[in-house]
Amino acid sequence: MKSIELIGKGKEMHGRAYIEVMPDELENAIKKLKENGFNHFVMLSCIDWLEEEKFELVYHLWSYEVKEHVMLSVRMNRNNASMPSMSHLFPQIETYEREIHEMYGIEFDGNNRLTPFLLENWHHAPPMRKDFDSEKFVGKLYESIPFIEEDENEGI
Amino acid sequence: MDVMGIAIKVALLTAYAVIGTCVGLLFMGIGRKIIARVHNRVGPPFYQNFIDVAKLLSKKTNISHGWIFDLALLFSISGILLTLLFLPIGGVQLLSMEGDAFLVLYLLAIPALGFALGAGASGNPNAGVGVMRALVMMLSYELPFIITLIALMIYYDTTSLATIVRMQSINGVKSWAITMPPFMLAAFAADMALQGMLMEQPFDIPVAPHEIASGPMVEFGGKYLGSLMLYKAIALVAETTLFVDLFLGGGVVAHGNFAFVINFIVWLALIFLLFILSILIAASFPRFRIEQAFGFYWKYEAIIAAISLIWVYILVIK
Amino acid sequence: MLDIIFAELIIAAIITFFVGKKIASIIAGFISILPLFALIDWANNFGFKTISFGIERQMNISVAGITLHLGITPLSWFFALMILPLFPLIMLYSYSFFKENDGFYPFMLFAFASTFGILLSKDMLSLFLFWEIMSWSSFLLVYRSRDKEAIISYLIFSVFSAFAILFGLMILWHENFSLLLSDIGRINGIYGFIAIASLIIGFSVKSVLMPLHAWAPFVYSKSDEPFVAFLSGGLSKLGYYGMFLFLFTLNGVKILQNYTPNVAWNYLLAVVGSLSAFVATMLAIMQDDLRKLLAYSSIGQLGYIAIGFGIGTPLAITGALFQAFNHAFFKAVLFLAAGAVAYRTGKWKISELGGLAYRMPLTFLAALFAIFALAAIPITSGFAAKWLLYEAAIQQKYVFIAPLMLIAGVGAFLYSFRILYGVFLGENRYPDVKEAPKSMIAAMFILMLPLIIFVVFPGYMLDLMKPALSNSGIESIAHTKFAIETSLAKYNSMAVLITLIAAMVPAFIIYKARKHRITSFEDNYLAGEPYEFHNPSMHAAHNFYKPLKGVVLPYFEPGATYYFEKIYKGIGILSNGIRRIYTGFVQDYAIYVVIFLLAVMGWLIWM
Amino acid sequence: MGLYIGDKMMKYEEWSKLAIKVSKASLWMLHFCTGCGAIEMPPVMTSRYDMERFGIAPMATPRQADVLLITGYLTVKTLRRVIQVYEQMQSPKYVIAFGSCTINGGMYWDSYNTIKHLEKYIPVDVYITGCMPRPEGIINAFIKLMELIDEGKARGWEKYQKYYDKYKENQRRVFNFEIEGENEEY
Repeated sequence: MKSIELIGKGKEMHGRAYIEVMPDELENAIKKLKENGFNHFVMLSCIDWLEEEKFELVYHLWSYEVKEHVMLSVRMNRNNASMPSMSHLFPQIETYEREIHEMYGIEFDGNNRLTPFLLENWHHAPPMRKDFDSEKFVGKLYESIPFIEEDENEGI
Repeated sequence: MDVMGIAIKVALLTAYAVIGTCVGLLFMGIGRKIIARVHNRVGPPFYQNFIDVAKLLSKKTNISHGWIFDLALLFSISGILLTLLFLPIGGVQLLSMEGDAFLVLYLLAIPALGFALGAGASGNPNAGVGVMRALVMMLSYELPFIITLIALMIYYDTTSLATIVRMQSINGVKSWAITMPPFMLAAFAADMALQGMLMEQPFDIPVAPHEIASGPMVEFGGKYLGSLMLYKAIALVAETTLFVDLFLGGGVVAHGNFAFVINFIVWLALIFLLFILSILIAASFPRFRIEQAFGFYWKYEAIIAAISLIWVYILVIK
Repeated sequence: MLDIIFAELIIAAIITFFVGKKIASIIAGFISILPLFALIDWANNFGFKTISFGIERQMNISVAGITLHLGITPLSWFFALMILPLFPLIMLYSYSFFKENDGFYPFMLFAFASTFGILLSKDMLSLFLFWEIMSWSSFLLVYRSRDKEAIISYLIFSVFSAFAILFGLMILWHENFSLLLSDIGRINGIYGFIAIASLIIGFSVKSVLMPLHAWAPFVYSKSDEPFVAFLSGGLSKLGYYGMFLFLFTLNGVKILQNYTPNVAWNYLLAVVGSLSAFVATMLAIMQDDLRKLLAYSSIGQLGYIAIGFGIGTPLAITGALFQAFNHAFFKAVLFLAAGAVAYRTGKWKISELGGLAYRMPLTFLAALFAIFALAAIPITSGFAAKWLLYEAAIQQKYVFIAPLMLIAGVGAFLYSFRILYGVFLGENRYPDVKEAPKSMIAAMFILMLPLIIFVVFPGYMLDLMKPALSNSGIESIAHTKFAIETSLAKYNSMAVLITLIAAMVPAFIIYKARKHRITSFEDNYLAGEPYEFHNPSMHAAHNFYKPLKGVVLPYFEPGATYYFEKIYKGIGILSNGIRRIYTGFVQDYAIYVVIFLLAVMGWLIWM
Repeated sequence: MGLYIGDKMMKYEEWSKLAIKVSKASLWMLHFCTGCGAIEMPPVMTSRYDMERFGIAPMATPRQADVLLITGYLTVKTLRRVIQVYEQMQSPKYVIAFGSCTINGGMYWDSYNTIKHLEKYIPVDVYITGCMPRPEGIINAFIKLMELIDEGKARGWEKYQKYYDKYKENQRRVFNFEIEGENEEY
C-alpha cells in the first residue's frame, strides 16, 4: 500500500493501512502523507488501554487518488497524557482535540481552544475514561435525586 | 334619526358582528374538515374552532410583553369588526353608506397594524421576520387587487360598495359583474389576491410554522391567541364578503317580501363557495417563497388585472 | 403693526447671534409666536370669528424708489396656518437639542421671516427677494452639516430653482410691465406658457418633486433635525404654495391650456407626482438610515400634493391642500422624534437601534400617531386627505395614476413598520436610555394636536381652506362637520370612530376577563434556547426587506439618483478645469493679460 | 363560561365545568422531538391514525401549546431546554412522556449524562411505555389524558407550582452534576 511505502512501516488491516508511529514522528508522518495525496483528514479517535496504562490516538486519513484509508496510531502514557497539537496541519483537528480533551482529559500542546465544549457544567473526571465508573456515578447522582411526592394530607 | 332607529341599527350591527364571528369560526372548522378529507383523514368535528377559541380564552395564565403587546388583542378584534360592519352583507347595508371601498381597504390595515405592533413588541426575532413577510405579501397581493378594484369603480362610476352592490342587483344574477368578460379576468386576479389575503397556502408565507415558528404569533398564547383566532375568523368573512360585494352582486338575487332571508342565504352560500375554493387550492399546493409570491402577483396577476382594467376603460370611454 | 413684526424678527435674529443657547431659543420661540397673532387676527377677514388685534392686511414698503407690496390673501393665510405654527414648536424642541448656540437661531429666524414674507408678498419683486433670503438662510443652515454632498446638492438645486423662478418672473414682467402678481392673468401665448412652466419647474425643486428631488436625501439626512423638520414640514410647502398661486389663483392652468389646447399639462404634473410617490415609497422601503428613509418618505408624500394639483378638480385640490396640511405636522413630528431618538442614543441606523418603546414611551406614542397619519389609517386625519385624492382620481378615471397612488399608500405601511419595529420595538438594546427631555416631548405633542382635531372633524379643515379655494374660483365640496360627500361616495369620520370605540368593547371584555402577567424581554421562545446562551443579536431589523431588495434596488435606485451623480461629477470636472487657469506662475498671468488686451484691441479694430 | 371580570378569578374552585370540557377537547401539542420517538409522530398526524379527529393539533411554539410531548431520552443539556420550554407554556399545561427512556433511562440506564426519571424534574401526567411505543399508544395516551382532565386528576402543572422550590432544587443539582458529599474538582 502506498502509505506503508511512504512511511516505511506498518501493516495492512481489513483493507486499511495501520501504522504505529512514535509521538515525535507523528507530525512528519502526517505532513508526508498530506503532501502525497492523503489530503482528507477523516477523524481523530481515542482508545483508553486501561491495563496497559496507555492512551491510543488514531489519526484517520484518506486519499482520493489511490482510494486508501490510513490509520496513524500513536500511544502515550496514561498519566498526565499530552500530545502536540496537529491543528496547524489540518484546521479541523482542533475540534477533535477539544472533544478528546473533554472526554479523556488529554492535553494538546499548542491548541488554545481547549475550553468546555459539549458538556455543560461538567466538573467530574472525564467521562469516557475507563476508570470512570458510569454505573456508580449514575447511582450517586441521578438515583440520589428524590422523587417529589405529593403530600396526601395537604391536597392541591 | 330617532332613538328607536338608532337602537334598531345598533341591534342590527351587533347581530351581524356576532353572526360574522360565528360564521367565520364555523367555516374555519369546516375548512379543517375538508382539508382532512383531501388528506384522506377523518378530521376534527366542524365545531372544533369554537372549542379552540373557548379553550384559549379560558387559559389560566397569559403572558404579555407590556402594553404595546396588548394593543394586538385590542386592535385586532375591534379593527376587524369595524371592517366587517362597513361592508354590505347580503343586501343589508349596515354602515356601508358611511364609507366606501377605499375606507374598507384601509380599515383592513388597522387590525393588521395592531397585530404587527404586538408581534414586534414581543422582541422575538421570528415575529419580526414574520411581520416583514406579511407586509411584503400585502404589498404583493394589493397591486392586482387594487387594479381590479379601480376597474370596477370606473365601470360603475362609484367607489361606494353599497352602490356597486345595488347596481349589480338590478337584474339579479344577470347583472353581476362576473358575468361580463373583462370582470371575469378581474375576478380571477382578485380571487388569487384573496388567497393571499386569507393567508392560505400557497401564500401562507408569513406564518410558515415550520420555518419561523408561526411567525408573528410566536409569543401569543392564551387570550391573545384566542383573540387572534377570532380576528382570523372575522377576517375570513370580511374578505370573502368584500369579494362577493365586488363581483357577485353582494349575493343579492331577490327583491320583495322574503328577499332578506333569501339574500342572506345566497350571501352565505357564496362566501362559503369562495372559502371552499381557497381551501381546495390551499390543500393542493405547497408554500411559495416570498420572492416567488411577489413575482407571481406583480407579474402575472397584475398583468391579468391590467388587461381587464384597460378593457373596462375602453368600454367606459366609448 | 406688520412692519413691527418683521422688524422684531430681524432684530431677534441679530440678538440671538450674540446670546447663549437657552436665551436664544427662548427669544426665538417667543418672537416667532408673534406672526401667529397676526394669523388669528386675519382670520376675521375670511369668515371666522376670532380676537382682533388690529393688525393691518396690507402694507407697502418703499425702498429706494421700489415699492414692495405686502398683504395677506386667503391662500397665503391658509398656507401660513400650516407652516408658521411649526416654528415656535421647533424652537421649543431645540431648547434641549443643541449643546451650544452655534448659529442655528439667527439663520432660522431669517428663514422664518423670509417665509412669512413670501407668503405675504403680492408682487414679483418681493416674492423673489424673500425667496432668495429664504434659500440662502436655509443654505447656511444646510452648510452647518459640513457634508460635502449635502451642501453642493442643495446649492446646485437652489440656484437652479432660483434661476428658473427668476426667468419666469422676468418674462412675465417683460410682457406685462407690471410687477403686481394680480396682473398676470392677462398674459397669453408662448411667453405666458414658458413663464408658467419655468415657474412650476422652479417651485418643484423646493417641493422635492421627482426628478428634481435628488438633493433631499442628502440634505435631510445630514442637517440638524429641528431644521429638517422645518425644511420638510414647512419649506417644502412653499413650493406648493407657489404652484397653487400661479396655477390656480393666477390662472396659470388657463394660460397653459390656451397655448396648447390639445395637451393636458395637468395630467403630466399628476403623472410626475404619482411616479414620485411610487418610486420614492419603494426607495424608502429599502433605506436603513432613519433620516434617509424619512427623506424618501417626504418625497413620496409630497408627490400626492402634486397629484392633487395635477388632477385639478375641486375634489383633488381640496385633497391636496388637506394632505399638505397633514404632512406639515406629521412629518415634523417624525423628524423631531427621530432627532429625540438620536439625541438619546446617538445612532441613526435603524438596524442599530431597537426596543426604545418601553424606554421612551412618549416619544414612541408621538411617532406612532404620526406614522398612523402618514400611513393614512382611518383613525387619523391622514386618511381623509388621501381619500379625497383617490376619489378625485377615480372621478376623472385616471387609470394610470390611481393604482400608483394606492400601491404607494400600501408601501407606506412597509416603511412605517420598518421605523416602528427597527427603532421602537424588537430587542431591548438600550436598557439605560431615558425618555427624551420635556421640551422635546412637549413640542411633539403640541404638533400632534391638529392631527387629532381634524380626524374627528375633517369638515373643519374644509372650512379653513374654503376662502383660499373660493378666492381662486374653485368651489368647495359638500361636507358637514364629520362627513365629506362626493359624487362617488361618502366618508363619515364619526361613524368610523364611534364604531371603533364600540367594537373595542368586546375586545376589552376579552382583555379584562383573564389576568395576564407581564414578562421580561428575556423570556422569549427561541426554540428552547435560553436567552443567556443566545449570544448574537436577536434584532431582525438588519436587512429588513431583503426579499424586495432584488426587485426594488436594480429598477428604482439608479433612475432616481443617476442623473444627479452625473451632474455632480460633471461640475467637479468643470471646476477642476477652471482651476487649472490659476497656475500660480506670474508668466502665465502675464500671458492672460496680453491675450485679453489683444482681444480687446482686436475687437476695437473690428468695430 | 369561566370568564370572570377583574380580581375574582384564578380560584381553582371556580374552574368551571365547561372550561374543563373545552380544554380536554382541544389539546394542542408541542412535540419536543429529541429522541428516536419523533419518527412515530408522522403516522399519528397523517391519514392512518389522524390525531386531529380528537382535536389534537401540532403547534409551533410553547406559548400556544397545552401538551408537551417528550419523545425519548433526555440528556442533561436537553433537559435544560425542555424545562425552559415547559415554563414558557401557559397553564393549564400537561406533559406526556414517551418511551421507556423517560421512565427509567431505558437503554441509557447507565449513561453518565442521560437523566433517568423525567418526573424528578418536571411533573409528568401520562407515561407511554415501550421502546418504541406504537402510534396507537400515543393516541391512547392522549385519550387517557383527556379522561384524567375530565376527572380533575391531570394536575401536574399545579404540582409544579406548589413544589416549585423542590423541582428547582432537583434541576439545579442535575444541571451542576452535584453529588452529595463529593465536591471533587477535576
